[in-house]
Amino acid sequence: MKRNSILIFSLVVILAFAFSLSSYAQDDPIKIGAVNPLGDITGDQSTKAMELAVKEINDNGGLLGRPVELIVVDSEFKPEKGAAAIDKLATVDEVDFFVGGMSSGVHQAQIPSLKKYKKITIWAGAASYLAEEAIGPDADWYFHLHPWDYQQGESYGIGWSDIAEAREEVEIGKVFLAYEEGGFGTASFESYEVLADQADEGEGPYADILSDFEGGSFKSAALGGGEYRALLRRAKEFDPDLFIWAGYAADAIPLLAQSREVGFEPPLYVGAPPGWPADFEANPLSDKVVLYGMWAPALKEVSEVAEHFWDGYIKMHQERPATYFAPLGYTNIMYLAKAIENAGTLEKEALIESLENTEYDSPLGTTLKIAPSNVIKHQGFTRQKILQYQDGQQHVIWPFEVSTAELEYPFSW
Amino acid sequence: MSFSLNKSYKVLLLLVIFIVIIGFWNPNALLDGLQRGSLYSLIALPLALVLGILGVLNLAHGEFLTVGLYFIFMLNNRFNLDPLVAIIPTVIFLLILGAIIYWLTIKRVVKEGHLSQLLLTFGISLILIETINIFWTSMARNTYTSYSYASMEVGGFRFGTYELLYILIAVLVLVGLQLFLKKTRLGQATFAVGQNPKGAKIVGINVNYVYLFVFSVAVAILGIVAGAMLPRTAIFPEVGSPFTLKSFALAAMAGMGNLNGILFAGVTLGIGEAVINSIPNYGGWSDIVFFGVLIIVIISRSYRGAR
Amino acid sequence: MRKNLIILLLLIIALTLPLYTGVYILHIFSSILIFLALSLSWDMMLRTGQLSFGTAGFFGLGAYASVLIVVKMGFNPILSLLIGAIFSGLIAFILGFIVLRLREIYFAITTLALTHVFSVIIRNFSDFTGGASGTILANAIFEGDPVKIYYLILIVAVLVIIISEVFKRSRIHYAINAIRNDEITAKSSGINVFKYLLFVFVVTSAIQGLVGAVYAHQYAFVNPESTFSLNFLLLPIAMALVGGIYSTNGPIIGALLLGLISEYLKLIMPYGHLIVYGLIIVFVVLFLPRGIYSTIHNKLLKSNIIGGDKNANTASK
Amino acid sequence: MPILQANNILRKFGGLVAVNDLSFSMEKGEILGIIGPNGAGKTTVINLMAGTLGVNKGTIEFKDEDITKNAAYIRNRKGIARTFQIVRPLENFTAIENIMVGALFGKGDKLNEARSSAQNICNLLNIKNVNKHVDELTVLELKKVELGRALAADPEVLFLDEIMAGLTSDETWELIDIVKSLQKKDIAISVVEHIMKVVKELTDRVIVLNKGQIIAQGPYEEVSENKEVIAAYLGEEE
Repeated sequence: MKRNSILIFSLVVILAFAFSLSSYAQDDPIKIGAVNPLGDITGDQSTKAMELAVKEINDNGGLLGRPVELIVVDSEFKPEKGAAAIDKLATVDEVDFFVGGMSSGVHQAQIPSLKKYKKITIWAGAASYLAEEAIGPDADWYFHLHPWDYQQGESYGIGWSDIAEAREEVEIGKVFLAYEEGGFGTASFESYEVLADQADEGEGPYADILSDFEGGSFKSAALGGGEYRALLRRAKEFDPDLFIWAGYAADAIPLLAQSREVGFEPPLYVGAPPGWPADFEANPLSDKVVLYGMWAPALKEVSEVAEHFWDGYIKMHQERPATYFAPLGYTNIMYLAKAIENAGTLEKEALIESLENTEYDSPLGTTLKIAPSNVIKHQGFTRQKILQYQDGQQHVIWPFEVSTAELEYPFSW
Repeated sequence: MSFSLNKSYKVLLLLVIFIVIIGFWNPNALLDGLQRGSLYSLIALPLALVLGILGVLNLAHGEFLTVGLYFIFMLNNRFNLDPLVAIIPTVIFLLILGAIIYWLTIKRVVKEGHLSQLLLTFGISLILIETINIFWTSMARNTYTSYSYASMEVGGFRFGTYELLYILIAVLVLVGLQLFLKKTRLGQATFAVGQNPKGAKIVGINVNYVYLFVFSVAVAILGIVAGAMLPRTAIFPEVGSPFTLKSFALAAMAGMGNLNGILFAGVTLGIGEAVINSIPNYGGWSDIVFFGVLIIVIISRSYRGAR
Repeated sequence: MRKNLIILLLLIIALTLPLYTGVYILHIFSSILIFLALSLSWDMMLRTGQLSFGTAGFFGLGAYASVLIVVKMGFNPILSLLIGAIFSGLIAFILGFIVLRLREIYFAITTLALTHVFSVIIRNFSDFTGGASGTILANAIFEGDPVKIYYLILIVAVLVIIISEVFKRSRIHYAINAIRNDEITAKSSGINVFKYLLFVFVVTSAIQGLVGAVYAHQYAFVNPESTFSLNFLLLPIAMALVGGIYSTNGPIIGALLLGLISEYLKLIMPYGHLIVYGLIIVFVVLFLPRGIYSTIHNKLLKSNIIGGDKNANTASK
Repeated sequence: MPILQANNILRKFGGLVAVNDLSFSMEKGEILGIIGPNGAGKTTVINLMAGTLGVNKGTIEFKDEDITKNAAYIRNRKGIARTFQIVRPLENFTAIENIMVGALFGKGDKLNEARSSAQNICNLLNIKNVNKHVDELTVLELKKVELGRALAADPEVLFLDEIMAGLTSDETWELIDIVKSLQKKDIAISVVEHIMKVVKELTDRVIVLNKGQIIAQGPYEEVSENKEVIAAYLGEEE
């Protein structure tokens, strides 16, 4: 008897839950749905930057006379949660646009859902070429901001070519890539292999500068690894002109420390993790380390938008933007807002056309323009930047238009 | 329960042969492996102690290490205390934390099966990780100490010196634990409880007190590990998590309650990993060595046991 | 009879859910049913006394097998789900001869180690498996139609529930329960311990493979990090333990409860919801050590004096 | 013709020889007593015959078939059942379910058949609380359940390991009567006992073990006079 009542009770709870979420919908504000991993610094700061952008827009009277509302759902870095978040935003909150994004794995799980709704989607993160293939060439509603993995490799080739041309003493020649054995690192390695093959045939961005390429994998400290010495000895034997590692923030210091321990001192020591440790620049080991990224705080000295963003973010959140996902999140919203203003409507076709034509001068120091990439029609940024830690500060070395310092060369302990 | 003397010599002999061969073939791999393996053992020892005496498999083991690392990081960051010096307050802090957590939670599940303990400690680990994440965010953090990157060169063979400390501490902790278990009254009581809790109760040992003590000490040992590790590692909320599994693996490989075996197991696996790591383009397989050796040891022991 | 009525009612609700809920709720329930099936399969193995930590491993194997067979050999996706199940079952069958000699913590750690071995092998055979980046399907199953996917997952979950009940009501129940209690008694009573362990290991692994295959086809991709994630081990275990082990109802209740709570918490508190989730788990262990289902069940039986005796016996089955 | 026969069986534990070159046989309808001082190897003999342990040397024949390599569960299905010195009930089951396990797997009953055969055995053994959980049962009831599970397999050979230990005098007599009634069903029964009164009352023949070897055999009255037996027991037995 009573056992049944428990079952009935649990039924009621389930149904109540189900109904509570599927009811209301207000039409008034323009709704932007964001999916980010809030437990992670990247998703956290990207979200906060989006909030800043929304606040600025609303303080200026909103868009098309309507206020803008940002609705955020945590992806928890779990594919099924990230995908369910899209469904919630689409059907419960009835958002007009999707933004956000971080991990490629989560994004791949979201793609079937995104394709279901075909709402205009402006995605900030996820760099894996597999995500691009999964989206496919027909999704005209899909805009992707972050450079794809292969584009990143390309842009560094261009950057180093420029630098080598400007600075006689800088030699690229032999490159060694240490990459973490997971999806992120492996994708880097694969794209470098392609570029190196092209260079062998005298083609591609590395054609004139790369002579020899080798790589080796390690287990990232973020996943319980953190032992790099064998790999570093191999790198030392190879004696590269440019050493680059693709891992996570947790690898930065131990890698440097162990390099120093094994006496490995390449003329260019480059790191390409998605984020760096807190206060990395304060660590004496960081001096003259080159890094790849989209943004550096120092950009505020050469770009007004960057300065505006920097001040606004600190004022609103009482903390400093620590990863490039913060300005990228801001860009994500502002670019969309600008395109809506230009279009003067939310109508899909018109807005897609407007997005295609809108250029946005972003706090990343680069102007955002849409162009086709390998598979999709609407790719935003294609270039990364080459930065360097100098005396406890991150400086932009390349592109020269926004550079804040000269490359210090060669690297030494 | 533990290796007989006879077997222990055999294992030791095999280990020495293994080490000598590796040493000639690839001295770097040997030293990397020894250092790394000592660290694994050092972290596994307290887990094995709790598993052996309380019978509790602590899934939050790695998170206690994380807490220790953050505590030392804080002392270093705020008060500029050298990580190695900060070990002392950290050990005290963890001792108290361990005691509180034992008193509030673990105490109630010691007599339950493995399953409740797994779920409880899983819950605790979740709470610890998320709390750290809220206070410190997911950003990796680190300290700078000039001594932790030092290296030496002997006859053209260059090696890092700092991690030799791991070997030293591992041996010291192991010897300390053995001496404690054999020579002190409390230690013998602990040993008795580990062997037969009911019997120990009958002869008047306060089992609950022994459990409290062992659990707190096990957590406190992680404070030493944290102090030794911090100069060489970045910290982030999940930094300790992977070590739970590795420690569990070492405890299972050594056999329940066999503390000496943990050092053997840790060093063997550490060297095995280092060897694979040093073969170009096969580094990705080093996990296979760890788990493969583990599986082979467990299964071959089960065959031997069946005879 | 009342019980049958309730089951019927639940089934009707489950079957008609797409009529009155949106895509999001369907998605949440699809995820819950995925974890429910995993949780139940883990519990079925546990009923033999063997604590398996290999759930995520067989889940991942099934996912990979079914995705690769579609991508490389153009198999029908629905059929490939079965391939996922069969492949996981087959691997479990082969490994069973080795690992089922082990008991308790040794079995647990070995199955966990196997999970890692599977994922390392898959990561390193990149030519065939796509390596660390993984492999994508051109399309999600049923073109991503959430209603069809929900029904597919519902069928899988109901199938698993039926298998679990068959286990409870047949001689298998007597065999595995005896094995869990006392293997020597079981052997001396004519039970082929190894055969039953192997049988249950293969069946539960095949279920996990099937569930993994469905999951992979729902989201149209596999990669070692996501597909062999320990979430597919720890969450099902937590669900079974919270609900109550050694039963069909326990894991079902646990999965529904934890699944809904975690999703609801996330919506009401974006930051720190996992702390509350952890607190709930700790609370359940400390105050409802037998899991929610058994605790409430037993309390009710004690207050319900008439016929309590008989029910108590069936309850513990 | 003996129904069960052990030929020169040997079993070592590490360096210790528990059963040494032992041969004996059992006949249909016979009750054989196995006695000896503590550590003589009595329980080991049962374990070897029932297949719970394997022999290091020697062979075991059941109805002229070599079963030395057969696992315990196969031997049980063929017709060799046993009880344990310290009862090993299946704790998650009720009394009748414990007995059903024997019928299901030892005899190969279907589920409903097993329930009725288990009920019959409960009647035979006079077990009243068939639906109680084993943790609610008395010592005597537990012993009966243990015996019932063995009987449910419909055995031709039955080993009873100190089944009377820990019972009151009345209870002992109740069990003795039950065992005697089993003898009439042509089951070959072997009892390991410490209580000599029981051995005397129950057995047709005894073998006396010491240090894993037979030092005497024959009817109880005869053996109890044997000097070697008395020497082995000296200071051991009442």
